[in-house]
Amino acid sequence: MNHALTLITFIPIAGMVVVLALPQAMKDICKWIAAAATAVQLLIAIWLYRSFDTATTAIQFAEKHDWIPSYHITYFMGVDGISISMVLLTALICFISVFASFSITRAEKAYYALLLMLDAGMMGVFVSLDFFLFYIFWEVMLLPMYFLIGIWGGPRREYAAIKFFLYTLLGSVLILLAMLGLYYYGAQSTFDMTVLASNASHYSTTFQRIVWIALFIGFAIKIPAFPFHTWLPDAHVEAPTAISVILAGVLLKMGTYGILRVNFAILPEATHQLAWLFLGVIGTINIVYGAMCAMAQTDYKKLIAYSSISHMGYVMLGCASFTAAGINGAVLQMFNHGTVTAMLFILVGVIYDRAHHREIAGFGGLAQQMPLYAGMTGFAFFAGMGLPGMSAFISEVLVLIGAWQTHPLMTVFGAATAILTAGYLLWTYQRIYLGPFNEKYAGYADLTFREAFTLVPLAIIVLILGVYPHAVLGLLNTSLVHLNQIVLSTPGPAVALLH
Amino acid sequence: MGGGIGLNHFLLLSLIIFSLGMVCVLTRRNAIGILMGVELILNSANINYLAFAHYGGAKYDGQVFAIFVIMLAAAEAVIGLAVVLAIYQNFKTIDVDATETLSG
Amino acid sequence: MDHPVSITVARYIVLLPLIGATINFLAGSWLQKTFGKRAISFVGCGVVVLAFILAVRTFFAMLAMAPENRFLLDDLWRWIDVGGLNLEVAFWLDPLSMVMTLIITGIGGLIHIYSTGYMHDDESYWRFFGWLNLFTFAMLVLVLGDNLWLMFVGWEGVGLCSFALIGFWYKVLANTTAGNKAFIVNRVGDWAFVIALYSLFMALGNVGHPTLVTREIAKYAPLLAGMPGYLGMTMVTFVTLLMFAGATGKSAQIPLYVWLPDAMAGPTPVSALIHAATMVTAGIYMVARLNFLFSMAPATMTVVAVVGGLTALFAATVGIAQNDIKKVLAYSTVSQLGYMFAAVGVGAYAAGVFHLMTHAFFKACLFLGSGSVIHAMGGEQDMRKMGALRHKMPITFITFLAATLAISGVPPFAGFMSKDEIIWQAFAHGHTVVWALLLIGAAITVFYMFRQVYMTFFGEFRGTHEQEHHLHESPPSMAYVLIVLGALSVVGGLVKIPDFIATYKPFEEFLEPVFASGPTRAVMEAGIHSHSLEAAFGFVTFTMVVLGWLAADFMYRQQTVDPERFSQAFGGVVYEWVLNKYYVDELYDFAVVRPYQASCRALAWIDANIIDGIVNLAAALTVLGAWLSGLFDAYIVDGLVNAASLVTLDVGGRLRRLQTGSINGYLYGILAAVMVILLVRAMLHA
Amino acid sequence: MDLGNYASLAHFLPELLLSAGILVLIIVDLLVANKSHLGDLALIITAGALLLIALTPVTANAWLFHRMLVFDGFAMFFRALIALAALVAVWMSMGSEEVRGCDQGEYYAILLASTLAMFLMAESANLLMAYLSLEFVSLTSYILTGFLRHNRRSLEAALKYLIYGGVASGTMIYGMSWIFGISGSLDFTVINKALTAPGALPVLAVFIALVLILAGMGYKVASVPFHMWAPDVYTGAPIPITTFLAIGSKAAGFALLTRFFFPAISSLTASGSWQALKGVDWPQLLLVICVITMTLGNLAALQQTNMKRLLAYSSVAQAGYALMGFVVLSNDGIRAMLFYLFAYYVMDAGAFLVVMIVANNTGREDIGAYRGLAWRGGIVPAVALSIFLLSLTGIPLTVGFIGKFYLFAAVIRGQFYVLAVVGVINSVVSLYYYMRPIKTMFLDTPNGDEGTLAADTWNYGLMSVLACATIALGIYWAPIIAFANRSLNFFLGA
Repeated sequence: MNHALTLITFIPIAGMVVVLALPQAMKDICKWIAAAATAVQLLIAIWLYRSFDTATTAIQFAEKHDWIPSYHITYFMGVDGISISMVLLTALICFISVFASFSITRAEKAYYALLLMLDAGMMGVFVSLDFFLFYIFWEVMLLPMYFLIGIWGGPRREYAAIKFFLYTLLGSVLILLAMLGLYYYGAQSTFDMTVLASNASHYSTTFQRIVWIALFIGFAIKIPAFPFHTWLPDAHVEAPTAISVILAGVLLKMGTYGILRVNFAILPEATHQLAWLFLGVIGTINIVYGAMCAMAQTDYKKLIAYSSISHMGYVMLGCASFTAAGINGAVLQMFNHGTVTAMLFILVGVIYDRAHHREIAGFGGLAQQMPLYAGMTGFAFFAGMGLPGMSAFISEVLVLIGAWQTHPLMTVFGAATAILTAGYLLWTYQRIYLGPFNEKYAGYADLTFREAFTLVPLAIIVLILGVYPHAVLGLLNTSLVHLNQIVLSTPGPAVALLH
Repeated sequence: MGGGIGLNHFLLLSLIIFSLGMVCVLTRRNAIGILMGVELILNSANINYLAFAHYGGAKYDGQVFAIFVIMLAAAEAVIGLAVVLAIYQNFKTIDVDATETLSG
Repeated sequence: MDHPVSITVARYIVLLPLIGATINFLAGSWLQKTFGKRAISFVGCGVVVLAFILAVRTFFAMLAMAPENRFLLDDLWRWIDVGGLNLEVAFWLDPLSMVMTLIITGIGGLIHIYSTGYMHDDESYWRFFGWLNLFTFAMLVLVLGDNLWLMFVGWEGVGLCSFALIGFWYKVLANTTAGNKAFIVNRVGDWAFVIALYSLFMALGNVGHPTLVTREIAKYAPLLAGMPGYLGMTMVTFVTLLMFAGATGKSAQIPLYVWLPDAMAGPTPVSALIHAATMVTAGIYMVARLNFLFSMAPATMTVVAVVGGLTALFAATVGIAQNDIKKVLAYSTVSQLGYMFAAVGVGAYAAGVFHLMTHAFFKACLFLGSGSVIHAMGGEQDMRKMGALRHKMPITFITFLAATLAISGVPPFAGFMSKDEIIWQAFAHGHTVVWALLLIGAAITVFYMFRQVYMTFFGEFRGTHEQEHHLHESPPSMAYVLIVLGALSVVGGLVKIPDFIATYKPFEEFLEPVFASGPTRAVMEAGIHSHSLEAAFGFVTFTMVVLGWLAADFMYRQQTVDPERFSQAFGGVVYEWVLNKYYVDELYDFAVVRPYQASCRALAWIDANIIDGIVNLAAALTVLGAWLSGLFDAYIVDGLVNAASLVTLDVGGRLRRLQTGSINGYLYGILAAVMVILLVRAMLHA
Repeated sequence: MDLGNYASLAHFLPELLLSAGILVLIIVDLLVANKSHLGDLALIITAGALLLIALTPVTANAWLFHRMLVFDGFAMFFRALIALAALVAVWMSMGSEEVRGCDQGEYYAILLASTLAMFLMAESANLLMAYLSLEFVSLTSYILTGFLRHNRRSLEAALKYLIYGGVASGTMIYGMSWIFGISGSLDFTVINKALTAPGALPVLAVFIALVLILAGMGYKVASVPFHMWAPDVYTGAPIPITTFLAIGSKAAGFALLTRFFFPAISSLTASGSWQALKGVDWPQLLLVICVITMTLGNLAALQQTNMKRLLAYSSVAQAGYALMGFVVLSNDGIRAMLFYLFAYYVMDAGAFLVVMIVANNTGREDIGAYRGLAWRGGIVPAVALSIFLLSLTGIPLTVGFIGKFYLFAAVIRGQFYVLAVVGVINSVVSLYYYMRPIKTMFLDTPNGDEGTLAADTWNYGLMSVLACATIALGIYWAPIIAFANRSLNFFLGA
């Protein structure tokens, strides 16, 4: 099965074609087709996971074909420890999000077609090792996102959609220029990331820094890193539930993935010199800033959105630590945040579907009416707080334990945010689920089977990775340690680190 | 060239005519007037060609060019007048600024 | 200690409660509906009792071993293995954790049984037992975890359960607020604690042994001696100080004790189990567990001792003025924890753990007693509405009295054995100040405890008629538990007699191997060893106890002295302060909570209006540019035309147009462009 | 080799076919009563020309008609491109409601004449020929623009176009006269020799001459500041003609511009980059024009509400992008420009076609006519238009992206970093107005007064072809780039 990656990337496209081919009369089954496509994708992902060799840093399941030889553009796919976990996450989240979409009733065909296209785009980004291919997938994904937010979104959907599109396009054009720079001024003209990485030393320091920053901005917008984060709350608030799930669950990870895949691997020297500022400091700002903004939100979903910003900060901080623990923690955090935040957004969607508003102040005592829902939310909230025994705990601890060795001060803030996080999550929980029951919501149904079906698998994963993180760490460790070594082998920053 | 007439005099003349043509084109409100301005410009060019052809060592290129210019000028005028006529038939004016339904 | 005996029993002890919790959470409501609350009680209590039985068997097995071999390890699976951080999910059973396990499962089991009676009328009975089981599990993980991260799992796990059980009656907002407070304040402590772990891990890494496994830390800790840390302290001092800071959160010491009194919002069995007997002692356990580390940091030790002593006295004083029967016990708990910290602080680890155990006995007894009182009073907690209950509920009275005597340190009750030891050790190790604090504290303790006894059980009944009519002795499930605990409060201390009476200290000897590290030995050996002196100080302590009792007796039993006279002293100001717990909560609210919330709101505003504004500004600028380019065409280009065409035409609305229709306009445009180009060119070459 | 008149004819077949076709059209127009099939005839002729071009071997480069025209790869490229443009224009004309009312015979005859003229423009190797062909194109364009004889907008557009063009070409030949005077010849190669020859060059005179010439050629490619006719003419002319002007005329303009500014007055160095005349810094001038063109075009487009006008401004901006390939003075750049012109042909033709379809059905060209198009039976044109607009923006998986990709590649390689940044910023800005119609079609819900769309196989067929091409060439474009590469040879032989 040496076309596994092509398959896993284009299965959704196949699904999309089928969905589009369906006559309008049979539009009810397109959700099932989408489900089937993502299910197959998930199965392949699991197969990849099982047959992935964790001992080597080499590219696995590689596929390479000429595409545009005159310009050294190839169709090059492959995974290593960094991407395999993301492939798994993408497949999982997309599968879940299809079921989270069942409440969509308007223009289903278009919806599921776009959803599958989005799926393919994201998967493609994680498996492609040719920079050009990577860029194509990177951009292709913007379009379905635009429509999914713009057509099925909330009242201010048009604003949110175009904001997302413009913002991310601005980022990606910078990536495009950086890519061309790497192509022309490298040791050899190529888009093959592995080759580019092996020729890293060829670039001059100044060049590296300029390109690094261009790339960073491009990726930072996706993360989203302060101060490029303002598109996220809008996008989340307007997007339909399933799209928020994908957005927070997978899309944000592409930013940090890109930083590891491109900035770290191809420009190690610049990384070594700039990371403390761009990843460390900004990451720390993300952590604290996100948490504090979340505290002040009155919209349930916006609050969760800001918590995402805060949690992604840990990923950046972990990357900046240049320690095995920190960088492993960072990628693990990418995975864990994916699952946890997916739960959170699904849970927000549950109540929004019933109450059609998200004003935290408007709720109260829901636990009496919807105990199961309240319980599940409690679980997700504590997972979000990084409660020991749950997945996020491991990753945050690894990030901080690693970061402490290089950036103690930042770590102090990062660790302190655990308090703030507990603060806003518990307060929110209290205001929505506890206290006297708001009779307005009498008669609301508890979690439906479908909703439970979307949540329970994620919950189980959260628990398993809490007690057996090795399930994912095992994949990452080899590749990440290797990458970290490469970066550390370059001359470090001239600036004194913030000790 | 001593006191006699030389290339530069022709060039100067053509420059003057060119400028006159430009001015005419820019100030006239009337389509015919503007077309006349264009004619001036073309002829200033013609003077150049002839002068260069005469003083430069080149063959008859310049003269040929000039003849073609004259011819094309006529063709252009024809079309121009046709259009002007059509406009006049339609809206009874040839003041170009009056013909302003465009630019939305 | 380097070659622990491998066992498998620990996992069962730990997992049994987890199984109980799982059953209760997943199937609890169904079980309760179909088989009634019995099923829940059966599962809930069964697992803990079973765990206790296993623990006891293990205990005797351990006794059978040679003291130096009493280190058992139950290794389950590799947990984390990244960047030198190799952690197992493994349980470490040594004398110290053995003692804790016995307390947790034993006292815990009793309280579970008690709860079957106390919570009998609650509709979410299953949820209660689910959380109680889960707590037991978490607590066991805390004490048995063989590495500090696993310990931290339990550490926060018990925090979670505490949060959930404090807010168990979540329909009342205040309860949930108390729960949040507990969790968040604990998180503050945890913040310090995790940073301590980070630094410790890094420090050990720097000496070539990156590890957080307790026994390995014990092995390599000496290498850290003299290593510089942060903020001008040595590494060990830094680490231990932060760890203690963590402990102040979990074990309710100054300055983080504020959550514990509020935690009384939870059901009484919870207060007994979590907020008296077990969870709050985690801090002391942690210090004792890491004694080899603390002993290396005299500075930290002093801090621990002083904070302990201060808390002991401070909380006791607050206890005086409380009228809520549980609040008094809460502050007394804080105070008693202070004693324990003082003990470990001065280096008397064994004494600290010993008091931990006895305290578990009598404080559990006291809480459950008060629970039974509240039960009888129909939820009434204000002592001013009680009185003369001793006739109506004799068992409760007797047991409560026994426990009171114990906590007061009346020989030969359990409390005497441990507390007297602590006070003496404080002096013996030269911490005179601490000694003084503890001594006064002891007197006050007696006072507020007897005040409570008298207000509750003596005098005449001050409640309403239906309350009086409703008064009754608690059901057997509760009564028996009280009896057992009462008995323990009486005899529980006999495992260590003060040296000046007899050298009989099996408890201390049992713990000996845990405190075997060089520095610890040194710290423990230090100080005076004079039985006569100890006896003398014992007498001093006892007189203080008697004084405290007399004061209470005069004021609240004989009522020959009116407490008002004291409360009105200094114009009642002092009383006001004490009554309002020195306004510490208000201070925190004013100094921390409000500013934080305000700054959050400010930040959110900035984010929505300024940061996002910048983005929109960029967009706005683009549009402005478009508009300007419009102006260029409309005014510059077209403007000239109009200047020329004023004579002939109305200039009309053409100014507004982006793209004028004027031909001349275009031509002017070209001309202008050409001119500009030529000018630029000229400049370039000038 | 330097062919005489008869020998030249062998390389002149497409043009001959067109000329014959024009005559045939006129004659048939006179003879037959039913004019409805003249369109088919024109289509056949254009297709034939295209076929001939395809069949012509590009092996032998040659001077035709005593060095009046040149036959080389570069000319071939534009012949093909222009023929394709003509094909689309004819096809659209046959499906256009506007054109149906006109005199078919004349219309198609002039359309083909215009095509022929554009061929000559792309091939001219001589200032005289350049002027003649350019004027030829202009004259035919004027007529076509004003072809809707009773439509006021159309006539006004024609008049403006004509006067503007007259002035522009006048200015141009005045400039040419100076070049002629300085170099003493009209022949590009001779001019080249003369100007690059050692010895003092009247720098300022040459520069002024070039600026004046630029006015004439710049107006054909509609680059700022010679763009101002475009919006009105694009709006006024019948849509097929607008399309033809946008893709054909612009292409021809670029052909002439390139041929004059590169082979004629610059010299190719071994490294594949071009060396401009010493001291005559027209590259900087063009750089400025390029930046202003794309920026102004985009900014102006931001405010448009009429689709034709929006596309007109977008075409100005697109010309700016294409100029990026021009100003880097390298074969890379020219190759990128060629590719981009081709890409632009596909996507812009498509966009105008959809505009025409909507106009046919609703009689409206304002953006309001597109509200909720996707939800009122117009899903196919809506999707197609989205594809074309996204391609114009330069979103991947469209040919437009590849075009931009090559342009930016050339710019980066030429180390024009600022230009590159300006370029990408511009494409981000352009996204905003290209997305507006898309937004209107999908995100807005119809009011109900917009009317519905009836599918007609003729237009939908072409639309689908173009849409598919846009995507397909965005995924696999090797043939096109290969073609552009092959076309990258200018015949400079003696």
